[in-house]
Amino acid sequence: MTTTAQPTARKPATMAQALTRALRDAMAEDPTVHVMGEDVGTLGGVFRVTDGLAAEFGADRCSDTPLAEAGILGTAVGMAMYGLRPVVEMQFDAFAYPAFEQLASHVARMRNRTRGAVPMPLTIRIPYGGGIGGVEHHSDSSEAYYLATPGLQVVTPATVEDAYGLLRAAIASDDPVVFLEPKRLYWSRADWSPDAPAPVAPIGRAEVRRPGSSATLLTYGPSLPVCLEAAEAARAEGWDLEVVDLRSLVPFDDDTVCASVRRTGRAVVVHEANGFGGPGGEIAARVTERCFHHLEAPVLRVTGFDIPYPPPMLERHHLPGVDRILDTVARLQWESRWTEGRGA
Amino acid sequence: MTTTAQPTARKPATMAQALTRALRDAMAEDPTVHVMGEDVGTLGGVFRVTDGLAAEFGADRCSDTPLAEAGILGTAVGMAMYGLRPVVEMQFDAFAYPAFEQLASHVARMRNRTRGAVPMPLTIRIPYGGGIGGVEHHSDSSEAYYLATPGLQVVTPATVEDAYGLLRAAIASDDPVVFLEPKRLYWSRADWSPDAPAPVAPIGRAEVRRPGSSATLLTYGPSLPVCLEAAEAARAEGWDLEVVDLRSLVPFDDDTVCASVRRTGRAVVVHEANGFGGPGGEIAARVTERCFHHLEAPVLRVTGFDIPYPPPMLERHHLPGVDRILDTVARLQWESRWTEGRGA
Amino acid sequence: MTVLEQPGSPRHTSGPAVPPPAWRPRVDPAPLLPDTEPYRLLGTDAARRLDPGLLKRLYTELVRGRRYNTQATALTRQGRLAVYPSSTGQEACQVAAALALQEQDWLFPSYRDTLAAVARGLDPVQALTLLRGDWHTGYDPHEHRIAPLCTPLATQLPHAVGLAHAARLKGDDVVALAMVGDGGTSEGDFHEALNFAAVWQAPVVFLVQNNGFAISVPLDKQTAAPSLAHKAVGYGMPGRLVDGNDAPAVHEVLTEAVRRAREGGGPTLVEAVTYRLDAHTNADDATRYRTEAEVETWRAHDPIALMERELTGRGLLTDAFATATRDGAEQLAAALRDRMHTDPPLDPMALFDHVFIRQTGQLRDQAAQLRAELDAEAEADGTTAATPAPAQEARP
Amino acid sequence: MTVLEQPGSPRHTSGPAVPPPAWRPRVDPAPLLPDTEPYRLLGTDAARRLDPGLLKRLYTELVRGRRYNTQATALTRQGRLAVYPSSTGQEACQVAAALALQEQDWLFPSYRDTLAAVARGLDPVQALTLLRGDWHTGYDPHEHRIAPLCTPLATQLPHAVGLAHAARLKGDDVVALAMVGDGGTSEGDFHEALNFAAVWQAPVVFLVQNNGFAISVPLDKQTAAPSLAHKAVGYGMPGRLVDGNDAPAVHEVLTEAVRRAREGGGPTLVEAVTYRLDAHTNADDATRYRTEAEVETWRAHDPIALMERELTGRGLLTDAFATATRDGAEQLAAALRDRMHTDPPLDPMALFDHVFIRQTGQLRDQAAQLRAELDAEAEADGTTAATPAPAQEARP
Ligand SMILES: Cc1ncc(C[n+]2csc(CCOP(=O)(O)OP(=O)(O)O)c2C)c(N)n1
Ligand SMILES: Cc1ncc(C[n+]2csc(CCOP(=O)(O)OP(=O)(O)O)c2C)c(N)n1
Ligand SMILES: [Mg+2]
Ligand SMILES: [Mg+2]
Repeated sequence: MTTTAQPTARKPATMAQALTRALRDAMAEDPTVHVMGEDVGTLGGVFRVTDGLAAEFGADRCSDTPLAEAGILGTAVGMAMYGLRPVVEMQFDAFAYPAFEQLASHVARMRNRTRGAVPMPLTIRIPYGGGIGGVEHHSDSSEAYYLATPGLQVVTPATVEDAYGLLRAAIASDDPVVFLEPKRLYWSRADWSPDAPAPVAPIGRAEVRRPGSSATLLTYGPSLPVCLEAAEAARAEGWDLEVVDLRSLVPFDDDTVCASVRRTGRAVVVHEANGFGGPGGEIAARVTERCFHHLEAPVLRVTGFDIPYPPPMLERHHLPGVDRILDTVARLQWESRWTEGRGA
Repeated sequence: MTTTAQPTARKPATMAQALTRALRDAMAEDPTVHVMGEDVGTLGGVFRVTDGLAAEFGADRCSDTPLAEAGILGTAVGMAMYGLRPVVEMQFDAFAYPAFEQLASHVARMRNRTRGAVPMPLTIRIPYGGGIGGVEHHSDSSEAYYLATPGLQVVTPATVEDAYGLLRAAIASDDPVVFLEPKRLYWSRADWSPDAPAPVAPIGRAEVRRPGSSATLLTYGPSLPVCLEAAEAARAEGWDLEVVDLRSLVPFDDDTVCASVRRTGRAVVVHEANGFGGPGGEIAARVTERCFHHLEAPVLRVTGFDIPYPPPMLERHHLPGVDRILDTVARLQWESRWTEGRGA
Repeated sequence: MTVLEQPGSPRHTSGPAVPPPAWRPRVDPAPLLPDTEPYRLLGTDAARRLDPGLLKRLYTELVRGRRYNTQATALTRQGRLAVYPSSTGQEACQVAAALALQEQDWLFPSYRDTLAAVARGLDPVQALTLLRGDWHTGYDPHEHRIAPLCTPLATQLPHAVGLAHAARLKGDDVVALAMVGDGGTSEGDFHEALNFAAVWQAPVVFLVQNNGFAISVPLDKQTAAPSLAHKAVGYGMPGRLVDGNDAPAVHEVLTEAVRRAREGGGPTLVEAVTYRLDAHTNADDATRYRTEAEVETWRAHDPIALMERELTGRGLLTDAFATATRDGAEQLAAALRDRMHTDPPLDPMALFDHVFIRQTGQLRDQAAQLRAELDAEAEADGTTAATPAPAQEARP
Repeated sequence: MTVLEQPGSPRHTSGPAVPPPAWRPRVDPAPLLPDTEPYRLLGTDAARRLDPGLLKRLYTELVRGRRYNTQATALTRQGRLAVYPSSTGQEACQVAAALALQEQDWLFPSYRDTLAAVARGLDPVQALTLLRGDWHTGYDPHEHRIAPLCTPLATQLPHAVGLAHAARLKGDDVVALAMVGDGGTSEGDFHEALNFAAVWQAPVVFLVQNNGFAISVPLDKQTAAPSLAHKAVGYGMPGRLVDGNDAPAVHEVLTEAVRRAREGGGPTLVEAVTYRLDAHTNADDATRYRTEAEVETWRAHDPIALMERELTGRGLLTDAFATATRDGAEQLAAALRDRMHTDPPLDPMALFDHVFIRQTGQLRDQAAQLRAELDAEAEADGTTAATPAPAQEARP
């Protein structure tokens, strides 16, 4: 990749800062963008993602709402009906549940119900996932609920750059986007040039983060760094793992995913969400439907266990880690010694 | 099967009647069983499933609540904490959404949060699915949400006998059960002897409804009759289809399912719920994990499309029907002519 | 001496313990409280001063409304409508809600408020699309500023608040009127919507049609409040109680609330006490939960009868006017009957439009699958012409 | 003449239009309304008549409570607690809630109400399990009849209503007291819980600690109501407003509400006006949203200082009593410190217990997987002894 112009200076930025910048730029460009939620104004959000927005754009553009998630999302629906582009913050994953009816019965369906007359250009930001030592109800990976709701786009960044690009794309989208922010990557850093951010990442495209030839790890959000680490560690075992960052769960990028799996012939899906009924099932099933004859082994899954999210002191045992990923890769029938009936 | 005693007379009963009987028998046997919900008392429920219970057991045992689903489920949680066994009715699938936070954050986790000290012997009855000409929000297949929530058991009867047996088992369970009632089978009939009902069906067991050798249809609830019909029709094409009624989605009966698929070598999952992120993905993935080398073709899915539930006049195009099932069975690589990249 | 010497623990302070400012009520509750008797005009002296034009307008709409209700109910019997939640007995609320609004305002109806939408100008057939079942919302909500008829109870209320709030932020002169039933007031969304409206001082009017029942559940199993209008004070907005069968009274109370909202005075909660004379829907059996005697009491208080008494008393119900009114209502019914007696055009491929603004690849595949099935079906039927038009990409 | 001859349309009826019975308020709203000033005892004549024993008991608990709060906050700095939502400044509410209940009653605390649970008799370390992070609820709720500390706001309120209702159905003498914050009153669950309680006349008391903020959001962005207690009338229950820093006043109001509930009088909503002197939690930076001056105003109204003034005035704050109180509080703190300075025993295999009463096959497989991993880890560390005990089947 060459460019004649001098590249803008890149300096370390956190994912949280990139998200803030995305909100700021979107608000500056488009006066219909309104940020709303609990503590997003004066405080700047409990994760400080909306820091400075109320000061810069006023309390009407970035507003502290009463403490009621259905009310927040429900009023945002009305605001969107009137032509605004609300960006709603749900404070934590499990605290989006009170808004579930508004989400499933209105946000996801309004365009469809009205034959396109009432679009829902809404972005619903939800900090999600574990690994930050949160007490109960603060670490859910709730993406399965959103995947199963037609009419919602579901995206989640895993890099600083994507945090900016995907959030801009989400806000610009004329359809609702559930924007899942991996809490434990908020403070992850990367060199990034906020003044010349990368072109806005299109929703619906996965990205190969590490090319490899032995097997493909399919992952997203908080599990991407873990998978990259696992891929490094796997070299010692003689495996060259490809890592695909799905980024967009809906729409799903079958092309990128299947191209990779057809090439490597083996795949493992990795996510924090519980395994049973989680996104991994859908991903494994569709990859198998499309790539069956290229597969040397069944698509396996490394996921959170099928238990309520554990207390902080035990969460490391629940979360997919490097060892568990490597153990699973080892079960991909490298020597055709697969014993059936011992499923994941 | 032989028995020396004279069998009790069997006469036609509807699934709705079997459910009513199950509630009645449970209430008669156990004074801690309380039925509650919107219109369940005086009216007997909009589907008349609770008909007669208020008259027989009094308004305190079968009570009309205020119109608020979170309140219904939330108060039921408190009642369960005090040792009652509430059986809650949600009037329609989509009207359970307001109770989602209570369900996911409390009902599913209370035992776990309290290390077993506070069990939740709750049954949540939800009429679900389409095919009855209901207007929007009255025909959702919402099971994916419940599957993805650890701590909930999820069952759904497809026969009159199971309606009775599974509901008795659900009420008797010391853990919460989401009991999904296929609306369009409420009026299905079978010969059944209410005075000597079959032994209570254990939760967690699938049932082979039709043995066959060519391929396995994995299905549940409202799609069982459709699959049986498809299996009959398939005979003309030369296929002898096995039909497995899953009955219990959580816990999932891997043994019965895998035994069937290993025998036939081919499987199709059939359900009304939307395909993407629906139960079929989980089922296909776990079957593939466990039976990979027995599979002649990828496990395919016949499901509702990935769209909001259609208006009544168009719903027949959305629902899995016999033709769509047979078309899919035809794609199970009978002559190894499978072309990849053309997934379901 | 004091015992505490930990950091953060206070020493004695002298002087009186003055309650800090946040303790004081910021608003006087008295004017927010509703009267204990529903407000009425018909049959009172004040009614004598009502503009004859308004009375006749209201009456005409009531009669049309009743006729619409009976015709729609008849259509359910003829299989032309899947279901109809009749507002017979509640026409005064329906009509007053529509007439209290100006052109630029928005109406947020529930599933029972088809009539209000029609009285506001919506095409009577489009209003029934949902209940006929050929699509969900049958109209473009922006055309008459009528939100989709809403089925999940009370969920339309926060929408109304958000829309009104957005309009006010934009500086537009728009008021939103949202309708909900007595049962709907028990839902969390009712509470959250009213609270947001009051905190934002959004230009919204909430109209609760208390028709005594939520399907089979009577009001006293729904609430123990003195009245539903008493809920207003808990949000800091005025509550108004009105006889929901007294069309001029409902009209006056709503018009006043709409004016207040328009002038920046914030939201109002109006409870209109009325009665659903028909069953919940044609599918309901009301004899299971109420007596014919109770229904009769309310028939004696029918909104149309009340108006006729007033009009007659003031000599306004001339033969000519009565005939014209009846003929107008009959024409409405006849047109509805005619138009509803043809099958609506159905395009199964439309299922895949409008899920997203642009069809995803996945939906394109599924659309192709359905198209193939339809083609096969048509071929089997020998009706090659049945192939539907290609699914269109939604316009951006 | 009338124009309508359709079926169902009424003819003229004669006689006055009598409002049917359902129109009338069934309860008089007046006694449900709270006073506009918070109820106070300390510093008033009525306080002179208060039982010295009660005053000293309350004082002792307040001092212990403050000390518990400061100690727990210190533990967060030492890394012994993940997080602590302090109730410093709100001890009067915490203590009064605990003392207003009888043995057989139930307390439903929020995450901020650890202190109320401890004042009710819960082991101080068990009370902190959630916040230390070794498990969720650290105690058996049945032991002291204290529901789990609840984090999803307002969701504990319907639980309290259901439990109280169940107890009443069983004929048991049990009252439930549920605690919620000012912010929590905006949630739908607050509304639904209060409504169910009133309709069922359940023996519940709702205590809103209005501490002025929901994290950073001040009360005036949360509600426009005259007071939160004014919400009561909309449910048909009495609302009471009390100075939340006046321990005897809160105690009296709650005791009275508990008595009313116990005697079948139904639920009460109590708003206690107080202030959170500390930040939301140790992780919060309160300077972002409030001034030190505001905090100072409230320090002047500290619940402990108010009590000391009263006790001193009545000559009850003797040196002996003060010393004993301080020592008792210090002992509590020391014990807490000691016990919290050892790492709690952790059993990762416990993750699979208590998901269901009997482990499913699926969970057994997953437990086996984790066990293998732990064994491998232990082997790598050379600590073979680290193998956890086998996962136990939950007792039935
Ligand atoms: C969230 C939700 N729960 C349940 C229902 C089912 N339902 C439809 S109408 C109705 C009764 C509504 O009563 P009310 O609010 O008084 O309005 P009315 O029908 O009397 O106009 C119920 C329970 C629903 N539509 N939405
Ligand atoms: C349903 C839900 N939404 C959001 C949160 C996040 N949250 C935790 S505490 C809090 C503020 C609560 O304020 P208030 O009810 O006044 O209680 P206080 O903290 O002042 O005691 C918020 C927003 C939550 N716990 N639950
Ligand atoms: Mg009603
Ligand atoms: Mg507070």
